[in-house]
Amino acid sequence: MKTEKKSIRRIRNRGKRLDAWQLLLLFLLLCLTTVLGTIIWTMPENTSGLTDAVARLQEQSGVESPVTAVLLNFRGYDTLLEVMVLLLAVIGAWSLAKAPFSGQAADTGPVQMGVVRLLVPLMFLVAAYLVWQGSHLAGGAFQGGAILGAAGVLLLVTELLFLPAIPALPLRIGLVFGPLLFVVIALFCLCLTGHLLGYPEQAAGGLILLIETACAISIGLTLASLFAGGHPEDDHPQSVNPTEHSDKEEWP
Amino acid sequence: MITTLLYSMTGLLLFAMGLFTLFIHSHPLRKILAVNVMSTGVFLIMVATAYKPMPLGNIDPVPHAMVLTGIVVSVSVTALALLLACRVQETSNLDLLERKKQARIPEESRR
Amino acid sequence: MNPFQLASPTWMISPIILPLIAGLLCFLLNRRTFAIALAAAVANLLAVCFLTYQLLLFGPMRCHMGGWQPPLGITLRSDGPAVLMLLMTAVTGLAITVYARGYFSHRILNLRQATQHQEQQRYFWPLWMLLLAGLNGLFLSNDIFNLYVTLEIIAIAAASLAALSGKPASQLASFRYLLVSLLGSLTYLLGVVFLYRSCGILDLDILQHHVANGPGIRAALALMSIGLLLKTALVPLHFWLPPTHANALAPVSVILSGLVVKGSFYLLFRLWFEIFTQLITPSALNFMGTLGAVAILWGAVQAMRQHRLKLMVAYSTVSQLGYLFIAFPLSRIDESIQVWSIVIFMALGHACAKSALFMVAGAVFLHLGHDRIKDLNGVRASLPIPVFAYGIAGVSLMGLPPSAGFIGKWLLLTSSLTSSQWWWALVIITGSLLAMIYVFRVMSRFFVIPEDYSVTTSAPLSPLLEWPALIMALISLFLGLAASWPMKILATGNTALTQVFPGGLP
Amino acid sequence: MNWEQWLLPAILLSSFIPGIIIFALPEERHRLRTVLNLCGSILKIVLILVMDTGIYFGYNFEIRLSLIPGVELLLNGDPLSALFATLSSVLWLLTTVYAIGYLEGSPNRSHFFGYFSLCVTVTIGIALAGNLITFLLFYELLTLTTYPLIIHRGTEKSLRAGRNYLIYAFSGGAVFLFAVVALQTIIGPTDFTGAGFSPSFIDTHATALALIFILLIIGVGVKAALVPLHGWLPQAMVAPAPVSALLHAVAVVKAGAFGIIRIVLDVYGPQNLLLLGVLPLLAAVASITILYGSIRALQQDDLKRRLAFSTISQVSYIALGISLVDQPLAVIGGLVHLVHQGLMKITLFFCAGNLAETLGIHRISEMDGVARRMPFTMAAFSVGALGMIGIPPTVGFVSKWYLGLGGLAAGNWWVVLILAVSSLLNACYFLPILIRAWFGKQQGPWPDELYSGRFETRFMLLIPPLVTAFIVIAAGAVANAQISPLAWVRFIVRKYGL
Repeated sequence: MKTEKKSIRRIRNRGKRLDAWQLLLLFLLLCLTTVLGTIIWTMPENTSGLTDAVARLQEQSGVESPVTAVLLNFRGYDTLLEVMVLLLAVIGAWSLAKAPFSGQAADTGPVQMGVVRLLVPLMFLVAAYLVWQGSHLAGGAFQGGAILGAAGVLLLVTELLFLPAIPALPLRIGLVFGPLLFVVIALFCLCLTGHLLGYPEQAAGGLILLIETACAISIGLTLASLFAGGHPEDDHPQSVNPTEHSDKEEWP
Repeated sequence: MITTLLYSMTGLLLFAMGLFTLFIHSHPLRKILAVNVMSTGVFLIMVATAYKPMPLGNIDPVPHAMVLTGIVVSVSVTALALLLACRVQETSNLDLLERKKQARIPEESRR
Repeated sequence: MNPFQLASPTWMISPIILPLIAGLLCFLLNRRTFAIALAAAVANLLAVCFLTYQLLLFGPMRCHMGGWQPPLGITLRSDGPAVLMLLMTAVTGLAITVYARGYFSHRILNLRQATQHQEQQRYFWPLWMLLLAGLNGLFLSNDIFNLYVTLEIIAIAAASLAALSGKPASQLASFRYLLVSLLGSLTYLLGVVFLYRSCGILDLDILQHHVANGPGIRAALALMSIGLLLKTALVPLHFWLPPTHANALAPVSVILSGLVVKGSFYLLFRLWFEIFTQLITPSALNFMGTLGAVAILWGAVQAMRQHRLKLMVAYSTVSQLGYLFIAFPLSRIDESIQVWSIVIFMALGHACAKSALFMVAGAVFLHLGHDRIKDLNGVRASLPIPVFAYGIAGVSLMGLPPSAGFIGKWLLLTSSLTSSQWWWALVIITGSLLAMIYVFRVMSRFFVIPEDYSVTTSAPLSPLLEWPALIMALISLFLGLAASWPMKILATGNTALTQVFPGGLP
Repeated sequence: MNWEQWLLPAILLSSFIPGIIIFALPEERHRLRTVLNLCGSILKIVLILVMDTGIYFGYNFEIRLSLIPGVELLLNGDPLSALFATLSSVLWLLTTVYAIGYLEGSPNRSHFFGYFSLCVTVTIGIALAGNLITFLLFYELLTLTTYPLIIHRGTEKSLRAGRNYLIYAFSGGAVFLFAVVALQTIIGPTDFTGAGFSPSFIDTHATALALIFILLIIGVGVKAALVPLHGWLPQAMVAPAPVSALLHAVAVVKAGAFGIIRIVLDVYGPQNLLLLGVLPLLAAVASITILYGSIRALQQDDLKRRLAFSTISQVSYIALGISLVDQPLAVIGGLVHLVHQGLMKITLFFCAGNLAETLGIHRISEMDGVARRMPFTMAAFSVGALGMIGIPPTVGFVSKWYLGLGGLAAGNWWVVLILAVSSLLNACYFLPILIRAWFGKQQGPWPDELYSGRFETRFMLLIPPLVTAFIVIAAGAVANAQISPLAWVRFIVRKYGL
């Protein structure tokens, strides 16, 4: 009751003025920002960071773009874990709900269809180009994956492609493909050079491109699946002891 | 020099604004957006850090890589949080309660 | 260099890679997920045991990822505290894996909505395995940005796990938990940015020698600490913990309470007492200690007032975390071994005892269908083993000898009295007494024999639900008797120790 | 590894392992459980007698386990621990026999006997503890193992009693822990050596050491039921009779008293305490407790409650004797009362249990003429009661005699006065019971007659009180013999060089 009253008051006050606590908060945050700002202002700009170190080792990395070198070679382990973060988000999303699926046939206008027909292949092309370009300019798996994901979203929005209707197994294979390949290559390098993700120098470029391509596909799929918002229809385990009747009790 | 400072300050400001919104708003979507604004602020400061004035040479690629990683993480978390928020709205009728309250307020104010 | 020889530091990656691959496979494959997870948990335990052995033989090690030396590359480091935390995670992890199997099988066999429970089990395994990988990565990592990534892995996996039960309450709690974790991570990341701006270094070993007392670094430390405190749920920031831990499925509660909060605490402690040692002022230490003291008392009082067993256990976590922070002002910075030993014993003891408690709570819930404390009468007769486990774990929470909690409290009391800060000793003792009250409030219910008592006919619980709890409880009890082992591991390669105990270790 | 070292863990395990097995046994295997219980008890007595002999001939029993620097578990057999261990193990055998008879047919017996065995393990652990930390370990475990026994009946009333017991005991334990840590930070880790710490500490830390002494006594005083800390004991009477017998005669109360003895004789040492001047305080508390317990006992109508207050009063004789530490005779009186009080009180509780179990008698007002119905039980009861009053030749007389002599030797007339008043009060609250039982006329039927058989009650309930009553007289009559408790106490006092 008390909280209800409080929220009523808050709703009433919405857009009018802030109450005392909010003002206090605002004041504290302003203080914080000022302090941090002053610190940034006075901070000496004498460190060059890791620029020199990257520049020195650039040639051994197998790629020309310094960012890609850092991302996939020098700090490849970070990226490995980060790909896992993406996959985790999908697993988390799948664990929450089944993807909403209307079950009706798509009803798309001609303009929409045209746009999709034009755009999607183009997007695939751009994605491929971005991944390829990653080795010497800005670009790479994440950028490429993002474009692929966008293409997927476009397809989902137009209801041309029902992600939930796709059989779960190929989808899972696609999602896991990138991360798994990454791990496998990391372990392969371990056998070759004695370091996890320690690419042999001459093969580095090729391996990085391989990883990037695989990851781009998986990331694209990941983003699209996140947009779909749940697990596909048939992603449930093979039941140890099928208890169909109990479900029927629940939903008469 | 001034450019990086400008970026950094903007980033800081974004961070603070996000934090403020996160605290005062109760709606899940606003909260998620607030966190997103905050992370953008942090990334902005990070990118500003990468910029080095000419005598020191090139940009620093490490913060760039860090920002990329950060963005990916932020995307994943945002997606998950949005889905969770949807589920919360579906399973509990919080939204319904909120609407009822809003419907009640005009009545009260009329009296 | 051959990565497979005995002295190779490359072995360090196995506790990360093994659960990682298991997690991927669990997601990819639909059947035999339990077998994969169990194999990974066992392999993880073996790998950690091997790392311990390696540590005792060769001392602390560094593993450079990809062969790139710091400052550019990422380094993993195995030393005493890290290996002990890994051991804690591996043992608890194995118990959780076994328990979770029993838990899900029981629910699938005995309750309605079997499909829903099968679904929960299907996503539990990959999430749990990836969480395990993230935790192991956190304990081993020596790179301040890599630590951020591991924190995020833990946060996302933990939030998804917390929402797994599908109840509205748990989803709401999980949403809040996710936001709080995210806020914590972002604050931490802002700290990392400040640090990188002022030092240009991410590797902790190098940072340790480069830390100069400047405003930038101080701000960085403050930001990182706030972020980690938020994740560790120290008292004013603990609001998210009880609902999250209490509403999750029982195996998930075990994971969250026993392991996840320890991860961020470990990182915080490492930053304060190994990396930024010079910046730490006595007032900062006292501040943390005060918060810890408030946490102990507040958490215990709240635990006493709860009506549900799982909420009680969750608030007890809030209280027990306070002990970890009381260690802050009692640490004389020059004797890092002393501080580490306090924290490690408290953390190990709490991890084992708390997992046992949540496992018991889960078993009781499955047995009775509720966990209201006032209706727990007569459980002793039908669930003797879990009740026994509850009692033993309670002993450890109260810090009675010979549990690991006792060793931790003994060390805390000794250092508070030798440094003449007796007020902390009073808080510690009061905390134990309050713990006694909340533990026995439930315990006495178990012993009541209701008047219309008859042995209930509900299906007996699977041994997988009962024995892991008892084993964890016994470990927490007898860890105190074997206290010289963790001490030995902790001291390996720590030069400070030879000065503290010149006669050698017991 | 030599046998001396492993004897002590073997003594502990001889009841611990049966206890664990009993927990695992199903409820209906009562025969196997009985066999296990009795075998364990007898094996323990044999092992302890071996240890006693070894100690007498100068063997050294000791085993250590180092946990962390400064925390060491030490089991050590010295004459004092032998006294307590022998008492506990002998009485335990009798109580086990009694409990098997008492609980025949009642539910949850496997739990009861499991905790029962753990409890004896812990009590013997207290006896064998060789330093304060080990003592603390077993002292806290004692609380934990006795709690399920107290609330065994599972009623709301027993839960309340159990809760009070826990609060008292753990608060005491917490104070004790604090004091132990504080003491260790001053004098460092020390074993029970019989001499106490070096007097040089008194020059530097006199106040702190005196305060710590008070805290330590408070810590053990809770279990010894010294006066302001005695509240749990009368409430704990809701427990089954064997448990009450155990709490009062052997385990809990005695553990507290034994703790006082250890602290005075071993931790601080007589000389240091005389320097610190805190002993009069202990003597005062003990005297107050003696009088208070006796006066409260007078007012009780419930038989077990009267016995409980009598315990509060009688146990403080031990503290009183120890507080006159410069008088060897008084110390002898206090130490020997540890044994004698145990024997007498366990007899009384066995008899009270018999009355309740056979005829449903709980109140003294219901006892008119009961001696004609149960002559053997009441004979044993009379022996115990007369012993409490201090009539020769019972053991009670021996204790009071030595205490009085010690008081006189020190020139403390008030000690004799207190003994006299307390004996008078004892007579006041025991003699009416005896008169009612032997000379009163039965008024109406017994409240709840549960047993009618060949003997006056079940055989296993009858034997233990008769045995203990016999020992009460025998040990008093032959107090000067070679193997009486008194002779052993003299041996202890000689060893401490008093």
